[in-house]
Amino acid sequence: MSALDGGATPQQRERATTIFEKGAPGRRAFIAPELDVPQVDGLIPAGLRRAAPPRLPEATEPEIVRHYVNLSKRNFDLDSGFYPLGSCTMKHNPRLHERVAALPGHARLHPAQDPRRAQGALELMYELQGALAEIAGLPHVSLQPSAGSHGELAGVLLTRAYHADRGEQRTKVLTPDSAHGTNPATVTMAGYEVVKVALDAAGGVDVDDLRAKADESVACLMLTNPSTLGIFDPNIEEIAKIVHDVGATLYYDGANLNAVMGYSRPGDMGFDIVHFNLHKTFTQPHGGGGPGAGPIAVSDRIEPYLPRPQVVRREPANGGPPTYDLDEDRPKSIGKLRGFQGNYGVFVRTYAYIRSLGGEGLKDVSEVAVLNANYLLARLRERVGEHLPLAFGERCMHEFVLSGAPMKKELGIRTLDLAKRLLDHGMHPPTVYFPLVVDEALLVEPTETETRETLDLFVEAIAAIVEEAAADPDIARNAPYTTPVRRLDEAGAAKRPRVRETL
Amino acid sequence: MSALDGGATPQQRERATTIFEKGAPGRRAFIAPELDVPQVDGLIPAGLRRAAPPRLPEATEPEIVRHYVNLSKRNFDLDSGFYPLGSCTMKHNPRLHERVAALPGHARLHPAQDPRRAQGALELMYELQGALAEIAGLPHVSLQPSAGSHGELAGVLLTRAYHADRGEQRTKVLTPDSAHGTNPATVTMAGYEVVKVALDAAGGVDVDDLRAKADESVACLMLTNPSTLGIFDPNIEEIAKIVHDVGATLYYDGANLNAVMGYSRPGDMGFDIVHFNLHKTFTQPHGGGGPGAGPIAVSDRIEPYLPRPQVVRREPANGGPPTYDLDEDRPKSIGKLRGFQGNYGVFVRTYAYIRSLGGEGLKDVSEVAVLNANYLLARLRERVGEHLPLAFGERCMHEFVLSGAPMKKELGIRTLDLAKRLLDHGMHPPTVYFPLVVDEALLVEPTETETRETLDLFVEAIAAIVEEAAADPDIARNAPYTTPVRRLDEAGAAKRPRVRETL
Amino acid sequence: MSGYTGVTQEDLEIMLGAIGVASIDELFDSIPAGVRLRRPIDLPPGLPEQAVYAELRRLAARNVSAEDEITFLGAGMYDHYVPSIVDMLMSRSEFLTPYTPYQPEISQGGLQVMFEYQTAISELTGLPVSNASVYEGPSAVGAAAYLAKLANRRPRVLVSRGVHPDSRATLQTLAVGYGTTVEEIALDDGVTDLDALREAMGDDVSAVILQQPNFLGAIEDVAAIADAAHEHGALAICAADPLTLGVLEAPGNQGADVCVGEGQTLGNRLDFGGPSFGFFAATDAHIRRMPGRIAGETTDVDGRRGFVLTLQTREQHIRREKATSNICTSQALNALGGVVYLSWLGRTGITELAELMLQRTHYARETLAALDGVSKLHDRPVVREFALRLEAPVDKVLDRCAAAGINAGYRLGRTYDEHPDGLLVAITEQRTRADIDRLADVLGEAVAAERATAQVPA
Amino acid sequence: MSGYTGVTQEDLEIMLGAIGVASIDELFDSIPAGVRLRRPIDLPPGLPEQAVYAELRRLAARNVSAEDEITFLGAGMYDHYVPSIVDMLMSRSEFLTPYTPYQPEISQGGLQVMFEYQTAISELTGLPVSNASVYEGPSAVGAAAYLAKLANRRPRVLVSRGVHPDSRATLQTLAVGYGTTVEEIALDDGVTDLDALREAMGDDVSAVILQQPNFLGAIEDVAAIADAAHEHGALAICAADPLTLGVLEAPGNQGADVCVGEGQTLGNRLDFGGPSFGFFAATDAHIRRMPGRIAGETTDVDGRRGFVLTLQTREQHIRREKATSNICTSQALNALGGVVYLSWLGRTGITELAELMLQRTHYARETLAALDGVSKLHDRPVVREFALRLEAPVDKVLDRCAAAGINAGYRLGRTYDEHPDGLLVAITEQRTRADIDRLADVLGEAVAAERATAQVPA
Ligand SMILES: Cc1ncc(COP(=O)(O)O)c(C=O)c1O
Ligand SMILES: Cc1ncc(COP(=O)(O)O)c(C=O)c1O
Repeated sequence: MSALDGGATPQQRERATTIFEKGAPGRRAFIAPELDVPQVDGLIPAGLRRAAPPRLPEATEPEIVRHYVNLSKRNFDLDSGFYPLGSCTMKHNPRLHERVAALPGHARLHPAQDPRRAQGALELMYELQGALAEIAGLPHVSLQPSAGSHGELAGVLLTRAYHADRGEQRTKVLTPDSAHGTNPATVTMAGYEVVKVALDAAGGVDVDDLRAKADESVACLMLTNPSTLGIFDPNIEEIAKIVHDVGATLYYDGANLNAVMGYSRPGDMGFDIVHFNLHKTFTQPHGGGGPGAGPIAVSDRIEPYLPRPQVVRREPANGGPPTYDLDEDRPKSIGKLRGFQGNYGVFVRTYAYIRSLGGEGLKDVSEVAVLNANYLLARLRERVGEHLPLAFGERCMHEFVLSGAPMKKELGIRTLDLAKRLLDHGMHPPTVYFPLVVDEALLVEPTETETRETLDLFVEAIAAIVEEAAADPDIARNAPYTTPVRRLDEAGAAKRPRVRETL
Repeated sequence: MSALDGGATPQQRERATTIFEKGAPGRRAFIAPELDVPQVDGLIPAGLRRAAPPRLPEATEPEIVRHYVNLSKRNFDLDSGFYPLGSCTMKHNPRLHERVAALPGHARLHPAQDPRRAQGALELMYELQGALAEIAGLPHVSLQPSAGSHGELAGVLLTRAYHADRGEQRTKVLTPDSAHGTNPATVTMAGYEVVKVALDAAGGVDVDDLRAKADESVACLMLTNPSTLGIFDPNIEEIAKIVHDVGATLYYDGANLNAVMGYSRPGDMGFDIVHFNLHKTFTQPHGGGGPGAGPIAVSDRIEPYLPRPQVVRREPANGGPPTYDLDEDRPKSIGKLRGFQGNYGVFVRTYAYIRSLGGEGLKDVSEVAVLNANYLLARLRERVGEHLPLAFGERCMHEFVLSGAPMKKELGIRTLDLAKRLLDHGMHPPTVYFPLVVDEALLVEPTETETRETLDLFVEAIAAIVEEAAADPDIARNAPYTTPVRRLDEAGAAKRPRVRETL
Repeated sequence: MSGYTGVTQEDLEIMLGAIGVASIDELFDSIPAGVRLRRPIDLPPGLPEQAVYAELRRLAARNVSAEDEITFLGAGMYDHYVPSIVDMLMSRSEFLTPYTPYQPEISQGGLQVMFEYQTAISELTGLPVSNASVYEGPSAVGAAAYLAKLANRRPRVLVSRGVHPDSRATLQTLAVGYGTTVEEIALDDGVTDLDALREAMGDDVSAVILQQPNFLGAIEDVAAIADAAHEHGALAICAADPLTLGVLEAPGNQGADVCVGEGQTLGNRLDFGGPSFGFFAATDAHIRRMPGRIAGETTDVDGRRGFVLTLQTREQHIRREKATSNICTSQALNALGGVVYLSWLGRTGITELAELMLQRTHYARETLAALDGVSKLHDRPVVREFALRLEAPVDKVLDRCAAAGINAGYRLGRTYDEHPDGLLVAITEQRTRADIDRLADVLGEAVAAERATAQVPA
Repeated sequence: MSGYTGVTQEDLEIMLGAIGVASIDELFDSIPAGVRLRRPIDLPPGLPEQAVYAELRRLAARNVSAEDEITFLGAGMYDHYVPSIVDMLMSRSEFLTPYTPYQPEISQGGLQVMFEYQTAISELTGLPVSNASVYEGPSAVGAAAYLAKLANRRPRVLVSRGVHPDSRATLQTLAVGYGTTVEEIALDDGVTDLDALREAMGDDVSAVILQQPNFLGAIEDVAAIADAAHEHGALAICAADPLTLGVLEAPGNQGADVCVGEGQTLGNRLDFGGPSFGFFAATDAHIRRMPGRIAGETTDVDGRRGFVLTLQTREQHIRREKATSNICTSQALNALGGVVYLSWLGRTGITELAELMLQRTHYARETLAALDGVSKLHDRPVVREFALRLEAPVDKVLDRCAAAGINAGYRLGRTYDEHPDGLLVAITEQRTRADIDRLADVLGEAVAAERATAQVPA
């Protein structure tokens, strides 16, 4: 006899109870400021006044704190261990960024403050626009979009406005099979038809297929480069030419920018529109699913359509210091994508990161990201290459895709099982079953902030699981064992959705 | 087969490695500011210059963060669960206090700043002195001591100065058997002889024994009231009289002040000197062993000897707003107990707490602390009273002492075993083997910030352990099982001390 | 090597050796020569942490924040007090740093937070289904109209002119994409003109969108508008300020099919506009059309209660071009702040807070409208914000107030051409009666001074 | 019921019922009538969180902090940059809220931090044994002399006048208690007068205490002083600024038996003087005489590495009146800040940082001493702080500098009667050359202005 309840870990023994089940009627944390004006009744007409209060929790501050602190302990996080979630760029989140973002001059600045009294914020945004333009190799930037997918939507709407302005009504947007789901979903929301472009044997865009599909009905090609396979498309120049020759725009999904900073710029590759994921490349913490920000950089021909307002810098006639302003007067603009000026708090963090690293530091980021990925790949191929082969090619950029198909066939465990078993090793699994073009895919992105020792530990863990599966596949098939809960019934959850607590 | 390694929990599987074992030569987190002045060699004479650098860790920021975040997870804490550690007043730590203490106007204020430019800090200290004086019922306060024991030392040195000023050379200080270890230790450091006073059958001071020992050689009686047994001494008035009649001072160890706020004040009980534990009653977070602060309040006759500087308030002649200053000109002062003005950051938190609660709120604190303790006591007596009887009396103040002696005798498990088994229930055990006057003592202090539900869970856990021990005492004897490490070899550690990492 | 990367010389040799290349550069060989960057990135050199801190402090000091003045600015975001426990919990590594919970077994914390958040939003809005957050308020309006489009494929949406100008602009931008025409319904003395709405209604209307309280601070009759929509089979979409729902009837109880809004008021900072979060709630009928993540309750193989992302077949990563939305990363951390804030406020507290705003808003409105040269822009009941009309140039009056340390509010002329003389004044629990009285003094003086100036012949 | 307590009416009834009393008041029956407080506590009523925040902001705004001026104040505490990871780790609940680790099985985090901290302090000081912290610097000096007393029972300690005035004062206060006489050894051109020391030495001297660098900024010859002490069998106690040990030889390597000091410079805030921590290290011979907690390595029943509080038989809770110290609560959290800071600085970084201070200090000293009316108070080598002599009233000069946004330093006359014209100027990595040049301008002008004023006949 050891634990209290068979083999369950201490965490597993606790039944999950929500904050709505805690506390007791009448308990509270909030103490209201006193009513310091005369009380007047009937200010809200009867029918509009709330009849019954929302049944929010009733708990003391200590109860609330303990509840959420204990909940937090049921999360794995980047500060606790390796998180090689492909396509997500789980790099270290410097706490300097949280500190500077919390300065009241940033954190308590009202978005509708008179621009003359928000000069610091506007200067920051202007400088950030410039830095992102330089990194993208494209001259104009809008910081407004709230995430990558929002940047994509901005990009496709810009494409639409660009064509419309030229009197053209195009109907299709091309994406390769390896594209992230947000690409095709965006295309639909922007009112275009998605047309898939095939991949060639090396995992790049099939140039012949592209040529066949590229015609005057095509508005845009959306591409990630390096792709979600971790491969830099060697034909990028030709691809750009084909797309531009039919008058379409070339859109760069910047989720993988971490691979190429200082080596190549989307603008130089021929892209017209780029989005950045500030929560990936520029280390805005992911927050368990946001916030992020998805600024876009565009070429001259797209510039007139950028969302409003734009942050502009004005040099006063008398030669004094420059001033910054919000320019709403953009007649060809697609308009607004959201309220106010964007996720400024994220811009503060990104700006701090870029100032910390400088140009050289950003290049170091990509160098080490690619070095780490290739080292991890080499070590894995050496140890488990037979069961988990690289899907395409020989090397990779900042991430790589292994196929679990041989493992499934030979050892009887799926990529999912491998991932679940990794949880027992205290590591976050790589992205699984994406990209779709690889059977039993395992997309691994170590990022530059991990040390060689950590990569080696990951290799050992994967090797141990593969070895263990050879002896007894059921171990992985039933994993995990040590997590707060074990495998969950997702199908059941979707069938009879319970999406809120019953009170 | 479930976990990776038998029944070990995931945390137990990790070997503890120190930060000195992490990283690699050449790694770093710190980036030095550039040298912006001309480099001059030989500024330090050869023999005085360090020959070999200290072998500090060499690790990146992500490595350091991950190391300490993971270490933190090997700690139990107040935000995670019940912590009824008697005599320690483990009450909720409001994060408002951390927020206000971090305001740069407080946190980056230099202690040697000209008092004219530290008016906010001095006003706060002055107001806090006043509030503590009101709570203690003694007119004069020095905030300087750094913790309870430091306050005790201040108090005994004040006693010495007081007697010396009257030309008396007293040699003894009385303390009851139930006193905290810091009391006698302080007495020795302050150059007095410790004389123990016996307890009476009810756990209070044995008045006859006190009378017998109280003579002109006695400098002081140090007392905690309510005592560490959680009992308010009903004879306190008589005790005070006996002590004062022989010209000695009466010292109040304020560790248990949480029991009586709004009900009784040490000054009104006849005490001359009181220390506060701001990290107990006033919720400065304990920090795993500090920081704290141990201000003292004293009567008029002790005032001349208070440490310097004192914070004073001056009303300008012209009737303008008052100003605050540091008064170093205190000719009879015992001097200084530490650098500068004390643990100001702790004062900020305490002041915030007192302003949050007000007088009524402080009384509520004591009421609920005492209510919770008595409820917990009643429930425990009902469930396990036979095995874990209350050591003295029928009821308690804010804490109570159970004796594990019957449990040891009847069930074969010691208080220590009970405590260790509680760890498997996810709760911090009460204080054990203190006070010394109770055999197999278990000192339980729930505090006012716990809810009835939590107290009930504790009762269930204790009852479960007792029941389990009746069936199989070895379970508790070998507990804990689910903690990051299990019982540790303390004797071995003391025999061959390894107090630093070997590099 | 920076402070964030740690490849030592020894590491480098071992790693290159394992890979089988001679240099890091070689790993980039696949990048064609023609698209290579042949110069360093042109950005200032990197800085030590203390210098970056100093730079960001310099910039912060060039802003006048709500810490520096007494502000009555609102217009969609409000200077509420953010309780310390919100900051503390949002900054815990375990909440701050993980990705979207793709591995539920090690993400129960975040998933349960979503579930609790959904419950709280559902309670507030009076609608049974909430997602786990969208970007923010205005884009949530655009997303709601897209849901309506998916629901009924009709080509028109009608939007009240009382809806936030940014929401209307965003709706317009997005609607161009998904091919919906947006038409505006005018206001009548501060609230949506019901007659105009009924006039414009038809069976081709996909949805009617209103805001509660509306941009001019007025309380809308949600039920009447919802009825008008439903009569023609259109959806009623209500954008709401969640804090006001402490005293205003829940939109869901008044017939709204969808309720969305800006979550900033729920424990999120101003942050010059973001990040905050948008909430999105709807009736059961729309559960499979919702955008974004939804957490659902389930059990694990041992029967333990647990939570997962559910109904994922709506989402882009599964359904791709057939998804109900393209949203991926949303605002999980900010929504955590929201539910912690709502727990802190609690069942009684939210009413107390809203009631306090209501009373102070009434006091402020009456006090200011009594000033010479100041009058109410409309007479409708208000909760936390109200519109005034000034008999003096609003921008100049605002400048005068700013010089006295008061931000008197939002100049309505910025977004409402028909109200060049309008001023929108917002109240929170942080603006005391003393603050309001001070505003009255300063505003009264400023208006008087401007009127005096105007009377001087040019 | 406050926001921190939660006894509902139902709770109260159940609880009183279980106890068997009719009211809470009854629980206080044991308090005799004569000592009861018969009126409410006379304090202002409680306030909501936002109001308490506002009040503490008001007070903060009445202080001129290092965030508000360019400060060259030092004199024992220094305006170093506190890296963000220190704050982040110190504010984690798991480090912030536990008590002293009495239950090692659930306190391995804190215990290992102590062990690592001890290792770092041991490395810095060159002494094998460190405790887990004492209160702060000056009281650590007093504690060190007590250790010497326990070691050799001799009645006298000699303390250099270069030791911090607060340390000397604290030593004096405490020594009265444990019965040691304290004698001061004068300085000679800025450093401890070795001849005077040798003169004062005798076999009744328990310890010699010096500070490195000393209060006037000068580097002491620790080895020579230690030799003088050891010649008579006395202990050599060195108080040191730990950051300077990046370039100065470790006291332990120069013969110090005990090295103590103020830890604030290691990642702790100024906090108007505390809380920070004191460090305390010694030779092996003294391990069982150390004050305070010491973490030691051991193993658990399964053979796993673990840590415990060790050598507890030194301590008050075990040995009571025979303890080597009365200290109980010390400064664990601040010491955590210290070891995180030292890990962040790292092996190379500490030297780089100290070297930067050394160079800038030299530059500042030469620049300022070249001003009219300003000269060096001594010529000794310095590391991070130096003393000047002004030919103008120091307090007035400081006021003029303050008006220009510069805190020029510490007026030596506050604690050294013999230096009424002295100014102590401190440098950290946060004071750039530009700051120093600005100080030179402002100080030069201030001195000139004061001299001009003085020349005007009264
Ligand atoms: C390749 C790729 N594109 C686009 C996205 C969408 O970005 P976001 O989540 O910021 O909307 C992602 C994010 O996972 C991605 O990996
Ligand atoms: C009764 C009592 N007295 C004195 C002390 C000493 O206080 P400190 O730890 O603050 O020095 C304690 C702390 O545990 C205590 O419980």
